[in-house]
Amino acid sequence: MSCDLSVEIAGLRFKNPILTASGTFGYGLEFASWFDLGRLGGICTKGLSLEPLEGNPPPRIVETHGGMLNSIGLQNIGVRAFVAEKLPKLRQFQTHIIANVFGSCFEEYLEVIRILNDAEGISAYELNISCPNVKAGGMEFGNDPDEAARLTEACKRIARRPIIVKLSPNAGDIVRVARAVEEAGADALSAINTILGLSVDIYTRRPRLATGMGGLSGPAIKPIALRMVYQITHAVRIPVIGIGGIATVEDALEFLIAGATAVQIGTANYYDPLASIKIIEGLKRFCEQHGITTIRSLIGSLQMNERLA
Amino acid sequence: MSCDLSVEIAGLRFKNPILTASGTFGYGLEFASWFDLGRLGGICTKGLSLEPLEGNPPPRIVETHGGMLNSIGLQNIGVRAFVAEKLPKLRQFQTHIIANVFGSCFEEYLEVIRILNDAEGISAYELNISCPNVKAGGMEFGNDPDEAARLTEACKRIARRPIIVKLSPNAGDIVRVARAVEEAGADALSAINTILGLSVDIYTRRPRLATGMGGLSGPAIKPIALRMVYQITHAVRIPVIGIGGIATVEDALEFLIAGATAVQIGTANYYDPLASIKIIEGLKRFCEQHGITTIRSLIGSLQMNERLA
Amino acid sequence: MMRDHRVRILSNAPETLTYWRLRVRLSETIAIRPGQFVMARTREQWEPIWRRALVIYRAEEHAEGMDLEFLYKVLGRGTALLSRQRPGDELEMLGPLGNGFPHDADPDAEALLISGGIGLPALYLLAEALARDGRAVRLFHGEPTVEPERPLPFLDDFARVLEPEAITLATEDGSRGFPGLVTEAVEAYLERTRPGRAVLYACGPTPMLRRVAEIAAQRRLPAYVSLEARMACGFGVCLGCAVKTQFASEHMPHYRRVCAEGPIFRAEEVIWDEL
Amino acid sequence: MMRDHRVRILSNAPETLTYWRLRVRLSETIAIRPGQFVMARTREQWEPIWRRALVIYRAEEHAEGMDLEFLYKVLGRGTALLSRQRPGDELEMLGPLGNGFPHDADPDAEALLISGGIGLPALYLLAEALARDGRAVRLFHGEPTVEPERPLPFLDDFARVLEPEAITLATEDGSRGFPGLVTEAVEAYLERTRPGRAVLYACGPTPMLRRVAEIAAQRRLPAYVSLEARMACGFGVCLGCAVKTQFASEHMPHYRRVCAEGPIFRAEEVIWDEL
Ligand SMILES: Cc1cc2nc3c(=O)[nH]c(=O)nc-3n(C[C@H](O)[C@H](O)[C@H](O)COP(=O)(O)OP(=O)(O)OC[C@H]3O[C@@H](n4cnc5c(N)ncnc54)[C@H](O)[C@@H]3O)c2cc1C
Ligand SMILES: Cc1cc2nc3c(=O)[nH]c(=O)nc-3n(C[C@H](O)[C@H](O)[C@H](O)COP(=O)(O)OP(=O)(O)OC[C@H]3O[C@@H](n4cnc5c(N)ncnc54)[C@H](O)[C@@H]3O)c2cc1C
Ligand SMILES: Cc1cc2nc3c(=O)[nH]c(=O)nc-3n(C[C@H](O)[C@H](O)[C@H](O)COP(=O)(O)O)c2cc1C
Ligand SMILES: Cc1cc2nc3c(=O)[nH]c(=O)nc-3n(C[C@H](O)[C@H](O)[C@H](O)COP(=O)(O)O)c2cc1C
Ligand code: FES
Ligand code: FES
Repeated sequence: MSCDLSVEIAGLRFKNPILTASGTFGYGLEFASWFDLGRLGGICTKGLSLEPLEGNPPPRIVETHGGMLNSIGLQNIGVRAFVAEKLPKLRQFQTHIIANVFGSCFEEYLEVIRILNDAEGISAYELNISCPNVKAGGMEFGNDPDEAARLTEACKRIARRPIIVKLSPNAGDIVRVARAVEEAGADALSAINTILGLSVDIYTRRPRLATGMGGLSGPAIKPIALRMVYQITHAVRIPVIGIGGIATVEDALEFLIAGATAVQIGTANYYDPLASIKIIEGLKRFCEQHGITTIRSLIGSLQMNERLA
Repeated sequence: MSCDLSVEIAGLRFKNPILTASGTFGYGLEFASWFDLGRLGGICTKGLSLEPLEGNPPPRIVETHGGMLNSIGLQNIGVRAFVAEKLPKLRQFQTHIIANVFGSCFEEYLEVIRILNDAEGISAYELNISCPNVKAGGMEFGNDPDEAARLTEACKRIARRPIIVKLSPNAGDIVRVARAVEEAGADALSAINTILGLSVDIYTRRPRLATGMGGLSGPAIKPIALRMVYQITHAVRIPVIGIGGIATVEDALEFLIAGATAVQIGTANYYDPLASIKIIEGLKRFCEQHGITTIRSLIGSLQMNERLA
Repeated sequence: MMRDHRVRILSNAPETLTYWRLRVRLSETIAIRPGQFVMARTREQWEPIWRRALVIYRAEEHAEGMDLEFLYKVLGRGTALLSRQRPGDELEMLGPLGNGFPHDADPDAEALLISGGIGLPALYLLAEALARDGRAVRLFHGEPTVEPERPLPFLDDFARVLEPEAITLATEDGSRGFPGLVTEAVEAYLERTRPGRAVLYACGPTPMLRRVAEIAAQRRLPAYVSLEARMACGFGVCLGCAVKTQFASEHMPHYRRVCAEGPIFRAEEVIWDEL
Repeated sequence: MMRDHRVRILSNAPETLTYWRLRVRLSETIAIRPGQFVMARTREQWEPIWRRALVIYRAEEHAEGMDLEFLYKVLGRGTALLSRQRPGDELEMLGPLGNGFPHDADPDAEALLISGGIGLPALYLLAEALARDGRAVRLFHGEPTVEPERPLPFLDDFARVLEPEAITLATEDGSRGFPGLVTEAVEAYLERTRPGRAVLYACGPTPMLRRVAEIAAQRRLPAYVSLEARMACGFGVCLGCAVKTQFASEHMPHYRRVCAEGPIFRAEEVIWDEL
């Protein structure tokens, strides 16, 4: 007996709950020589901005115990080049393409969405709200519930496709931001983006990244991400896509059980380009072994026993 | 040429900047058979409450990639038993004993400090403000700058010894709490305590800890802790003791360079009871190899180059 | 004395489909109580961060120091990593740790040693010590199944210190020896022989230990069980391995540490419903 | 084709005090351009999480597939872990990756191969290919020091494809061969012979590569350098390995990826002050 792995988010049916995370899967096509992209539940593109961005000076990455810090600086070819050069090939595959969108101000987010609105083959938009807001003095959109809500509302108003808001763990209170953007009309949430971190070269006495701090990702952050996803799913009604340190099928199952409707695979793609496919195969095997007929029966099935310390 | 490893915090001279972290070094005496405790810069005791606390039901700990979650529930023998039974032996060693203090309400913190005030052989108090405040409905003291400041002020008023406030990374904005408790009179800060996390048993669909969530510690959290320590040292004038995932001499040096005046070794003590001693020896070696005559010249020597993403 | 011993691997190989035998050399001799354990890790082990608990199965003194043997089952990351270590590689072993079995509990009583699966290694040094003291000793060992053509070599170790007929193998599927649970084999023996005095020593999965505790309580026999718990340190400081017991330790009304006050407890002390 | 090859270790041992040689077997044959690399990890490697880049030193086809050789230096966690793997163990190798050296750049020019330290393995397949094409090839290899009584066995590998007198060893402390930096040996050679046409191919520490770029610019010779960068993926998706160059790739005014557009760049494209 084979298990139904499909899930639904914002009216979209995903053939399985395994998506790839923005910035860790290129524009998708880079992986086309590894496996049929049509096997994935979905692909979140590299973050797209209005104009091409060349990103930060090197060094841009550093390895840490169980993870890595990055400060790529959102390098991307720009939304127009994406639509013109990448999308036509990408939409050949039988999977959902989710365009990850960001800007340095309100209007830029909207402009990117307007351009994407006219393009074929995109299923949803994922707003990366953990970007420095140039107009607000570099403060991240994602840190302030009101800002995040306003942005969501504005995007929602013009978007022809569902809006997934991607939450930052660096927000003072991620649950408040989640509630605020839900109220503002977000169709779904994804969490978490990277956690702000620092690594120091003790010989040069400089940060190991050219920009100083960077975003922590990888297995090291899994327990924190899982906690936040649990908290968020219990605070909102819209579906939540879990992200953070997922490297094995067990990791993915933890997020689904904790309440995520789907998950995204990030850093694991780097050290194992087949990670997402191995996890999909692992899900099938797990369901078969445990007599699970639909993966949806697992979602949010965690029996929490909260006793205070 | 040998290096002067000594540092000063709140008027106390520490022979070296390596302390052991509360809850990871028992009452200190457990390690006396491993090495001469007098070699340590200082020892932070297990958190002490007014009455003995029996702690949380098992399972209380779970391993994660590069770290562990714990929910010990602050089990301790109580401040009176500590003073009567542990302290007399502990104060024989030539090191600073820092009593880690907590309570479930304001008055309890004060009462513990009053009892410690009368005891001999303690150098300072470290306030663990990341405890559920029973009176405030279980909200952690440490999450709210005003609460944290009020607690600090009250303790400071009666304490006969310097007060180190230990900050929680789960606070909305750890830097705001740091500034608030500095203003309230804290003599020093220590950071960070564990980060709230979750781990799920996919077979039972229950949390792997009996209490649900727990605190993440170990090498996995180092980049986050280091970032916070850097941010805090740049926001306050009082000394900051760095904590979080320190396992090697390189880790300790990263914190000192980032601005910490001393560091505490936590989880590493579990898998290597000699970790703190190895780090002290490593510090000496590093200083000799690099012609550093005083460790103080390293503290805060990080040359940050912040460029925005 | 408890120390962090750097030991050299003499051999490390699978002995059956399930069990591996590890033999290491210490450069000194140490005093070991039966049932004590070490916390082991490989050299330069970064991941997993915790050491793993292994009970000392056998120990042999010689001119250069002491050889220790361990039996283990490859379960997860830690034991998988251990299984990839080769002769000549070094391990770090904190120990010996824990309280050990009280082998002089009742000198005139018959000693019934009861193990399930990987519980067995906790009982060899005890069997040896009791046999050396001239005590009547029996071993009951349970496995889910045993392939008929594959022997369990470690049972031969016991056969060298005990009478061969004092060893009972029970298999749940009846593939060898007593057909059924090991605790059923013990009950059958007690039913048949009705020993006036006997002490039960047990190590194995919790349901098995719980049943041993019930059998002991019904027949008013003393029983000692070796418990397991997740352990971060193994030497009493993390308080992670606490279990609820009837008696107090150090101002704690209930909780005791498996690594320090245990791993061996009197069966009637354990609050089984809270394990 | 790029794939995640599961390879079996044939040998893995230190060859000098500094350098290890690893030989592995692939069950198929793959096309390799000189200077291409693999991203390698051990089986069930949890820590460090990234694979490590290793250039393919030598390759040999045979009936069962292909044997690959690597030379490496034990620096940190990743290479230390690699050095603990034994014959029979498996590795996972993503590859071949990167652009490789353009060995047909200028068919009539003399090829000067220049390496510093662990830069050497990037040049063997190039030397072999150029020699096969009947090109004039010289190798200049620099080391800080070489113990007189210890040979560098891997130089013998080059001596089998090049004329022995075409190989110059330079040591900074003058312990063997040319006394001084390898780039000084190259300059001395160019000064002496003034070749009309020559192509420089270099791999080694950045200051050495930079000097090679200067030498090439002064004499208007083409030069190709193999750059290093921290790499999370090695196949172009993390954008972590970016370096600033004069020319653009895919809408990027400046940054190019060492793993994808590189690791080999024309020396004059590299903006050395921003490396
Ligand atoms: C005092 C003591 C002595 C022991 N002696 C031996 C011995 O001699 N030989 C032997 O093979 N094993 C022994 N064990 C058990 C052994 O320590 C565990 O099997 C081992 O830690 C598993 O590590 P792992 O990394 O392979 O598995 P993990 O990846 O850590 O876990 C695999 C599975 O086993 C469970 N598990 C892990 N550790 C324990 C534990 N300590 N108790 C219960 N469940 C656990 C996990 O929850 C998980 O489901 C002993 C345990 C204790 C407490
Ligand atoms: C395309 C390419 C091919 C390579 N081929 C070989 C080879 O054939 N043989 C070989 O020995 N090495 C080679 N290297 C370098 C090798 O990848 C690094 O030495 C290795 O990653 C170090 O890993 P580690 O875990 O031992 O050290 P780490 O613990 O990661 O680092 C040790 C020290 O080396 C520095 N370091 C680590 N990686 C790099 C790097 N990639 N570039 C510069 N500094 C680094 C770190 O900053 C640190 O100071 C190659 C690198 C690249 C980019
Ligand atoms: C190198 C790198 C680049 C990333 N770029 C983006 C991006 O452009 N947009 C975005 O929303 N998230 C980006 N992320 C965040 C990931 O999508 C993901 O949220 C995060 O890495 C946590 O998941 P992980 O631990 O599985 O990697 C990036 C992450 C990494 C490591
Ligand atoms: C099992 C355990 C128990 C702890 N108990 C206390 C405590 O009683 N009081 C306290 O202030 N911190 C306590 N801590 C937090 C540590 O002191 C330290 O702040 C934290 O573990 C981060 O450091 P590390 O990553 O080096 O372990 C405990 C940590 C652990 C792992
Ligand atoms: S394992 Fe740490 S106290 Fe027992
Ligand atoms: S290493 Fe990831 S893009 Fe080059």
